[in-house]
Amino acid sequence: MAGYTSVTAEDLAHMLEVIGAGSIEELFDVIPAGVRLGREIDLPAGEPEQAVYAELRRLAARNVSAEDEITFLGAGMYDHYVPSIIDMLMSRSEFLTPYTPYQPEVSQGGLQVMFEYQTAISELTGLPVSNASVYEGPSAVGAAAYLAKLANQRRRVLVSRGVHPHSRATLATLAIGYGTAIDEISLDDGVTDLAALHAALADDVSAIVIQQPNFLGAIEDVQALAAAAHEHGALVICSADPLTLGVLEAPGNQGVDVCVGEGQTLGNRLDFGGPSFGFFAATQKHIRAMPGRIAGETTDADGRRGFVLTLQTREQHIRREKATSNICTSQALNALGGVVYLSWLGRQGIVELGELMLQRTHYARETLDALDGVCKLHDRPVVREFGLRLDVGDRAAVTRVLDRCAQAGINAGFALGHEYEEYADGLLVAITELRSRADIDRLAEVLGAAVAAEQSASTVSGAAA
Amino acid sequence: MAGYTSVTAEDLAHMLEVIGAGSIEELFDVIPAGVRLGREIDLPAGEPEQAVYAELRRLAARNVSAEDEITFLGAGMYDHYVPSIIDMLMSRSEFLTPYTPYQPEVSQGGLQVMFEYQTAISELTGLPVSNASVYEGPSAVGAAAYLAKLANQRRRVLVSRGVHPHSRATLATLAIGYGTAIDEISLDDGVTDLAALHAALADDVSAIVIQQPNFLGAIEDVQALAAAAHEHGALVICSADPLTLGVLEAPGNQGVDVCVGEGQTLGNRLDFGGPSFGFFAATQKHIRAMPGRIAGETTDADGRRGFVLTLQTREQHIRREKATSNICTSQALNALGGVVYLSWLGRQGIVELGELMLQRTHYARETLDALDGVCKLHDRPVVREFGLRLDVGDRAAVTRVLDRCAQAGINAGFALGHEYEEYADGLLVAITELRSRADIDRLAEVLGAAVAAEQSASTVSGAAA
Amino acid sequence: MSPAPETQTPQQRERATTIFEKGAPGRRAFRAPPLDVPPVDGLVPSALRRAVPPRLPEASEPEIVRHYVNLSKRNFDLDSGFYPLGSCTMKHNPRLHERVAALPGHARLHPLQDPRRAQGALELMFNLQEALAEIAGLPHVSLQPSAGSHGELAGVLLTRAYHADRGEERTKVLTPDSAHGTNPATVTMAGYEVVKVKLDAAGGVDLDDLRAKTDESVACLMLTNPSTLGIFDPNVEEMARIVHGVGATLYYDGANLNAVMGYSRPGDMGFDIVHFNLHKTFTQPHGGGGPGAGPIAVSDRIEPYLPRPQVVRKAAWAPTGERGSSDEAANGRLVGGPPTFDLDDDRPKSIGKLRGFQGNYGVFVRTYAYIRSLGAEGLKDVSEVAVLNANYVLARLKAEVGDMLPLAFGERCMHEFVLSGAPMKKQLGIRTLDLAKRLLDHGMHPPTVYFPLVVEEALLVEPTETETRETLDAFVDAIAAIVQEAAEDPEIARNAPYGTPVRRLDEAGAAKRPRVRQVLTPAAPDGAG
Amino acid sequence: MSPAPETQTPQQRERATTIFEKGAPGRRAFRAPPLDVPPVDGLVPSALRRAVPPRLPEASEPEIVRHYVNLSKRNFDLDSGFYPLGSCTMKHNPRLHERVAALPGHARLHPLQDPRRAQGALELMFNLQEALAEIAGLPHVSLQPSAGSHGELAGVLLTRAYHADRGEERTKVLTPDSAHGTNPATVTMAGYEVVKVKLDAAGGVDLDDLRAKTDESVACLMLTNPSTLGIFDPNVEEMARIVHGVGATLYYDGANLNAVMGYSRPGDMGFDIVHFNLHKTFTQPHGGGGPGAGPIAVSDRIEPYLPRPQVVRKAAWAPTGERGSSDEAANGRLVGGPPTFDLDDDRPKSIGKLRGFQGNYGVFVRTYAYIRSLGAEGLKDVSEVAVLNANYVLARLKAEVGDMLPLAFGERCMHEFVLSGAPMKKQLGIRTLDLAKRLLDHGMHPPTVYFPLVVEEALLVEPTETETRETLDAFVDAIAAIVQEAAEDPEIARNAPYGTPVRRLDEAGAAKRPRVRQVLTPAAPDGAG
Ligand SMILES: Cc1ncc(COP(=O)(O)O)c(C=O)c1O
Ligand SMILES: Cc1ncc(COP(=O)(O)O)c(C=O)c1O
Repeated sequence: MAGYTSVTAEDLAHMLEVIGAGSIEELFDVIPAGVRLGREIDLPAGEPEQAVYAELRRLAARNVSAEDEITFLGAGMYDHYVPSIIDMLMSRSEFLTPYTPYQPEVSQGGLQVMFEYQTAISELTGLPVSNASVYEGPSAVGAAAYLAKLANQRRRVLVSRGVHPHSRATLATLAIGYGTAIDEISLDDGVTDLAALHAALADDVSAIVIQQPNFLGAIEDVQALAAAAHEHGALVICSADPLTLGVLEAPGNQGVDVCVGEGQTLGNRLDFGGPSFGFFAATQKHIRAMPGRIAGETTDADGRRGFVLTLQTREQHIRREKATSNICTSQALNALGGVVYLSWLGRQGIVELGELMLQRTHYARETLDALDGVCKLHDRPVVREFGLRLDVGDRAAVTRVLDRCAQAGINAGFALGHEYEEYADGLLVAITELRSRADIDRLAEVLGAAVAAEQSASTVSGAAA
Repeated sequence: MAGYTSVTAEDLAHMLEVIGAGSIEELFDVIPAGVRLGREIDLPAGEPEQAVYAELRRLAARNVSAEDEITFLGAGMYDHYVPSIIDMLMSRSEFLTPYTPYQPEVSQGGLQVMFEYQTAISELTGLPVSNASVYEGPSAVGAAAYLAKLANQRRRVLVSRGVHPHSRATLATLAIGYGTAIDEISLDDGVTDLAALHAALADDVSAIVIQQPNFLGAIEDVQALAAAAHEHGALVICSADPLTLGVLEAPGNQGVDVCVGEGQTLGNRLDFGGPSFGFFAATQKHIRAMPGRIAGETTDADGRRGFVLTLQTREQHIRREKATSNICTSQALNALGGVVYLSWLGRQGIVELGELMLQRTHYARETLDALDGVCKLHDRPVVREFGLRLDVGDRAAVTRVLDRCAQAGINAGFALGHEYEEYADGLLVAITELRSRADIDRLAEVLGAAVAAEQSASTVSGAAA
Repeated sequence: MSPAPETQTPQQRERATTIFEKGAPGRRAFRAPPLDVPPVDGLVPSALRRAVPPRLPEASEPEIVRHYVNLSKRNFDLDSGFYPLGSCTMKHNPRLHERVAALPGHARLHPLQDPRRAQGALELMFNLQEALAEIAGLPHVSLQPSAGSHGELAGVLLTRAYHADRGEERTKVLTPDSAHGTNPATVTMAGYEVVKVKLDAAGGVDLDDLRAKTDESVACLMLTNPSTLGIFDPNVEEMARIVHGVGATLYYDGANLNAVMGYSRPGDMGFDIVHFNLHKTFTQPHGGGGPGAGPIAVSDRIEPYLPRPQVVRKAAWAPTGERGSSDEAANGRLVGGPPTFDLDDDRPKSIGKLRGFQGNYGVFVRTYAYIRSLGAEGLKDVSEVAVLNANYVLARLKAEVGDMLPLAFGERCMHEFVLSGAPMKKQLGIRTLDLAKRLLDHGMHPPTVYFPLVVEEALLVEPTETETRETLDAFVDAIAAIVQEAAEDPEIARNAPYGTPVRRLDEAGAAKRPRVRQVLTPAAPDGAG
Repeated sequence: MSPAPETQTPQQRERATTIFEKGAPGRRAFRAPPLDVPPVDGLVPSALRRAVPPRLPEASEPEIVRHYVNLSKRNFDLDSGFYPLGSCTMKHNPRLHERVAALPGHARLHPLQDPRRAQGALELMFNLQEALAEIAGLPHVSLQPSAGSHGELAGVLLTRAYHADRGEERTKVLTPDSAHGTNPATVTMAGYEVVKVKLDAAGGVDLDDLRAKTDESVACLMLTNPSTLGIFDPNVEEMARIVHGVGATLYYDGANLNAVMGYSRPGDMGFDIVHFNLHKTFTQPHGGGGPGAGPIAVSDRIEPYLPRPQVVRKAAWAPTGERGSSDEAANGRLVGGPPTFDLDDDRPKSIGKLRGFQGNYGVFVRTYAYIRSLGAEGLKDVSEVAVLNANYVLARLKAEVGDMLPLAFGERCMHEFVLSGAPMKKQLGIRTLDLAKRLLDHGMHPPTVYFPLVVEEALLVEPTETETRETLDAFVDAIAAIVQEAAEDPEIARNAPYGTPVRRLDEAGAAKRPRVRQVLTPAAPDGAG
């Protein structure tokens, strides 16, 4: 008996007798000799709780987290404040430990949470149908393009380079499976090039994919892009940051057919990238082509209001190879965090928070743009993130600048060169409600110094060369 | 509307109308002008959750906790591992947020926990009656002496100097109230001086108070001390460390009439001294003189087994000035932690843990005793704590030694000089399951160096003088 | 009228079993760290060694978790429903407080850590002392008492020390009939005689009776204001004059402070000593009966006697390491600058210690977070809404069931009020107890019943400020429905509750033959089996 | 036979209301930090600015907490009772895992943090890759997939990339009739045609049918072993020969890995690709339907195509700051020594990315803690006890109700087994569904019902290893009692459950007129009211 089992010697004797077996090993006799391990698993022995806790603390201490530095790193996940009621609710056994609500009579809690979550996502996106969550943001983009394929059987998708690089990469990977070709639409001064989109559009285009705000932080003119796509009968897929939708127009009101996105900013932790959740919303006409779980309202035998998983004929456990998606286990617990967060933030709060991000981001952008050797990457309106160019040379130089900032306890942001050759000197800076004006001023101080140091260092070595 | 209230303008108008008042202020008209504050409270304005969290984090960071150093500090509270199931259970709303179980139909959870807790304490102490908790250790000693007074109306109590200084101080403070005189019994080579006790005992002695293990870590011969007291009809009160009772004889089997103690070591956090809980157990004959809540087993209208608060005629809310104690709110949540911890530790675990402490403590004591300038304070058997003498001179010198250790990331223990003039050069060192042999060896290294440094420093200055 | 067997809930079906009745010999959750030192035999002489290991439960972690999770589900709690338990101030418990209290820098800080290395904790305690002093209107605070009644005991012992220091021997303490039971109980424990003071027609203290009973033998008057009747006593100034006139102290039971913050302070009312119930006014979760904390605030003349140690701020620290070593070197590891706060144990006139260490620090962290969150404006809002909510419920109940459940005294109330169930008992044949039990079927916790003792069939209702109007309305509707239901069939209430895990328990039987622990089966000395 | 109105539970009395139906205009929980920069107007052009603010709930924190706490109480959960949901491995979720996952160093680590400053996370992932490789018996691991079906998709796409790289075009994937629905669904999404393979009389794959359907057009055979019938297919070696014979890959659906750890590894069985369900075998809490994680392990020939990035260990780091600056200076702030782990994105033949960042790290932390807690011995114990418990329940059910609920195939089982309710339906007139619903009144979650599809009125029972013998006995007794009860009065089961908050919901109606969101009342553009 080790770990969490509880079979005593007495139990074992009794159970084997009832089974009619001489030993536990006997129960494994069906496994042919040829496929047996024939030795013990080669892993260290188990340890007591206190030792495992100590080991995981040691590993945690080797990471520089948002608690250890002032961070302006974003690029898809953001360091927002997670209110304490979320930890409390997500850690309640009743939410944490059940599985998919197959038995609605004892799952009304989870089912109603899904229904409320769907309502919140529909309201945010301006689209009438939301599912109960998908894995996360980038794979949601891939799932949306699959829905487009099922909807119009076309096999080409146009993707703006303003879409998160991970979303584009994931889409490309999944599209190979369902046989859809991907073409990219370039950017023009920070936003999707409308002319380039017009040029690329044709009647074989299944869908266009855009992001709001886009990866460079710029607000896209979704309306215009959507209109262009619709001219050719292509669906419009928009990946949106839900936390900006208090101040940005609802995609559903701008002609978007399918709105997906990363839900981490809604009360979920950074967790080094997951688990969080992806949301998936669409127009009414796609309701029977949606992937994943959907909760619906109904009544019980006594006429009480209740909720169930509905439209299950879309799903793999019923339709198997004809299902609209293979997704099964999704992100229910994280979606709970999302709807609790939105309830906590509330109708006024989501506007106030958006406004605060707008103002501080504007302040940060202007302040940094004023530094020597630093300038804006584009001049488009932004909400909580923006691009800069550092006049220090190549990508390695930018990394050295970031290292200097890190030593001063500042994480200055994301080096765009990792994902865009054209922005080898680019830096992406994110501002949340946790970054005060004082933090921003400190960033300016540290970044300015780091850029200056890098510049002089390189001229020195330049001279030396 | 600020903080956690929810009265909207509409609510307010409606409510005032129903009440028939013109304003909220009007509801306070009964307060005479002469006693009104007449200004706003002089405190800073309220802050959002994220700011309060940041402030409390700042304060936490100014403390050197057991997470930040290797600590051998004990002297009444100990750094044991608190298993994660305890946080989880103590933070469940159903245990965290109700009050005293006045309505048993909806309080069976709390009441049964009390019943299980009482069972565990009775079993540990070897005494048939336990209450559901008192505040903490030292005040429990004061409460026990009050029970003795109620029991035999005598007005003198003998206290061993081996009893925790805080317990002795608290007893003295409370005894003034109920008019009991306190005399101390000295120690002889680390344990209560039996001869001195015999000499001090007389038929006016209400009770003797001893501690197991005593403040210097030594195991007392409770049986002998109890026998002496009983010869004079005095009650025997023993303050015990419950976590040592897996290896030490149950006080109830040694003639102790009332066993109390500090419960922190049973799954409660250090919390800079509280909240934890005190336990209080006694022989059957004192059941109706016990302080505090007691849960009892009974049946409900349908014959189901159930639990209620019982023997309430002892308590202040029924008996008022005739109550056996004034205690009302106690430490129910902490006692829950205690019984969960004991269940987790289990019948084998409490012996194994005690054995581990015995062995490591012995190893530590011998290892440190071997250092130059360091020797044992006494040679008595110990369980998890022991006294040392540092050959460095006065109490300030010991403090300097501890400072040197602190700089090396080691908290070497408690300077006995704070509480015992006779041990101005004394150091009390505690060992728990969290202090490995490697930690102990590191302590030896650091302490040895610190003592040597202090010795040479003082000879230098001595020479200089 | 108990539910039909086949329609019972799982909780009603299942017999309660304790953790001692679960598990099996040999099962375990804990696994000991390996012995990493050379083992030595006989470290404990066999005479002192325990012969029979304690018969603690033997269960796996999953069994333990499931057992206690299921027990928790047999509790009603504030996070689940309305809990208008009068005198207890069952207000919302913010989870932020649990989060910050759990930060290792607070939760794993040893109480005897050198003050120079516990500056965060001492700063927090110092700031809290200052805040509580301002809220009480009294300059000096001790955070040490563990709960309200502990604070009361401190207060009466302070009074004794104060008089003793002036060579006075006093023997009596006055408490009004409406006083909470802890007041008289405290007086007895502190060695004084309790003298009861009558109430006047308005529910306040009868001034004539007070005057008649106040003389040089009186040490103190203990008062709750607003009282446990929810009434603010308008004569408090006169009472102070009377009591101070004979040199006695005036003690303020702060359990009802939630009613007056921002409007009036005990100090302004003339009190010498006040206790706070941090678990009431300042929302420490009640934990099923604690933990709490009962700090006290006192006037200048009482200050010398306060318990030790006190948290103090000092200009600078004398480095222990003379010989000009750096602060760092001299003071050991420091965090966040040089130390400025200390524990002062050197208080010659102090009554001494009321408990170990410095008090329930974990409670202080929560209280401090609460005061920082609300601020001055928020604390005033607390009292305003608490009083508004109470008066709203009172007004609606008057309109709905005023004839059956009349208000005991006066017209309005402060943060709570007392109804009498006497007419309901007479006319409908159901007692306040029956009403309370039937409320359980409506998913609400009943108000305090049969307290204060001065009101027949008393129902003491304290909604608190964190409840919504909708909840208050639902409560009133439930009471009205129960009274209505009783008019048609009183048996329903008399046999209530129905939906709870157990129904009406035999308390008399429990007290007659007390079974206060599980009787465990004897075990072999080796502890096996 | 629904409970009489007056004896209903509070949950049954109260109508379900959503958070959108609670609160009131103007209520709030969030308070924004003050604006600390000079405000600027029109930062968002009005054309892009949202006209009508989203109609999110307006509620106070106490309302929100109470709402969701009460919702939670309308769930059945694993911490409260037996949950033998076949194929889902509902084993105990240790709370230690939640504690360590919440450490800020893990929970607040940004996924794009420079690898040199995320060494703890990368070390953990690297160690986990190694451990999973050993457990699978396959050398290379990618942690990226978000769940089992995501892992399946990765596996089939890897197969496609593998064949494409060798210039082969294949069109079919084989799945047995007992396969989980995600298998065929995955095949379709990956652009292949599903070819079903029959089962033989013993419930295993029919080798003749497999041979008949296996040719050069087949890309892969997806197999679950033990199968969803709880049967270990003894012909797995022969199947591998057949499938490999035509150059196809063999995919192992790892959902049932809990049955064989320490006895046999997919790699030993000849599989090329395996997915793990960390939320099953490795006890990530199921969260009401996720999160989970579905890492994959593969053989050497598949390795080049694994998703990017991969976590790798390297000898040393080239400091980014040349010019001989110190490691520290060169690499920025470092914790715990020089970096040795990195993310490798440079994988030319990779299928690319399946999702953002590096996968569900929070799940990895829990899994790693679990593997460290159990160790090799513990993992073997897991499978042994899982199989022991399943066979014990099976044996007892055979004895008690074998005639009504016979085992679908064979005599014994691995970690789970499938009964058929067909005889019970025929002879007692209650369906497997009715049995399941009645179990709810016994406080237990029913097994998986109506899956696998190959068994009529299927009941798929998976007790898991963390349940006690007492719990298993209680389950058997409950089933027996229900069958017994039905023999006397089938109506009781047909109308069950009774004690639950709601009873038998109208699923057909829900699907006919789907109401998948709350319809909110229109709001004024200014968002007020
Ligand atoms: C009016 C009053 N005074 C004193 C007390 C005692 O406070 P505590 O329970 O914190 O000891 C209470 C609380 O029960 C009370 O309501
Ligand atoms: C046999 C089997 N295969 C695959 C899956 C799919 O795994 P997941 O739900 O993690 O996507 C499951 C779990 O539902 C399963 O039981």
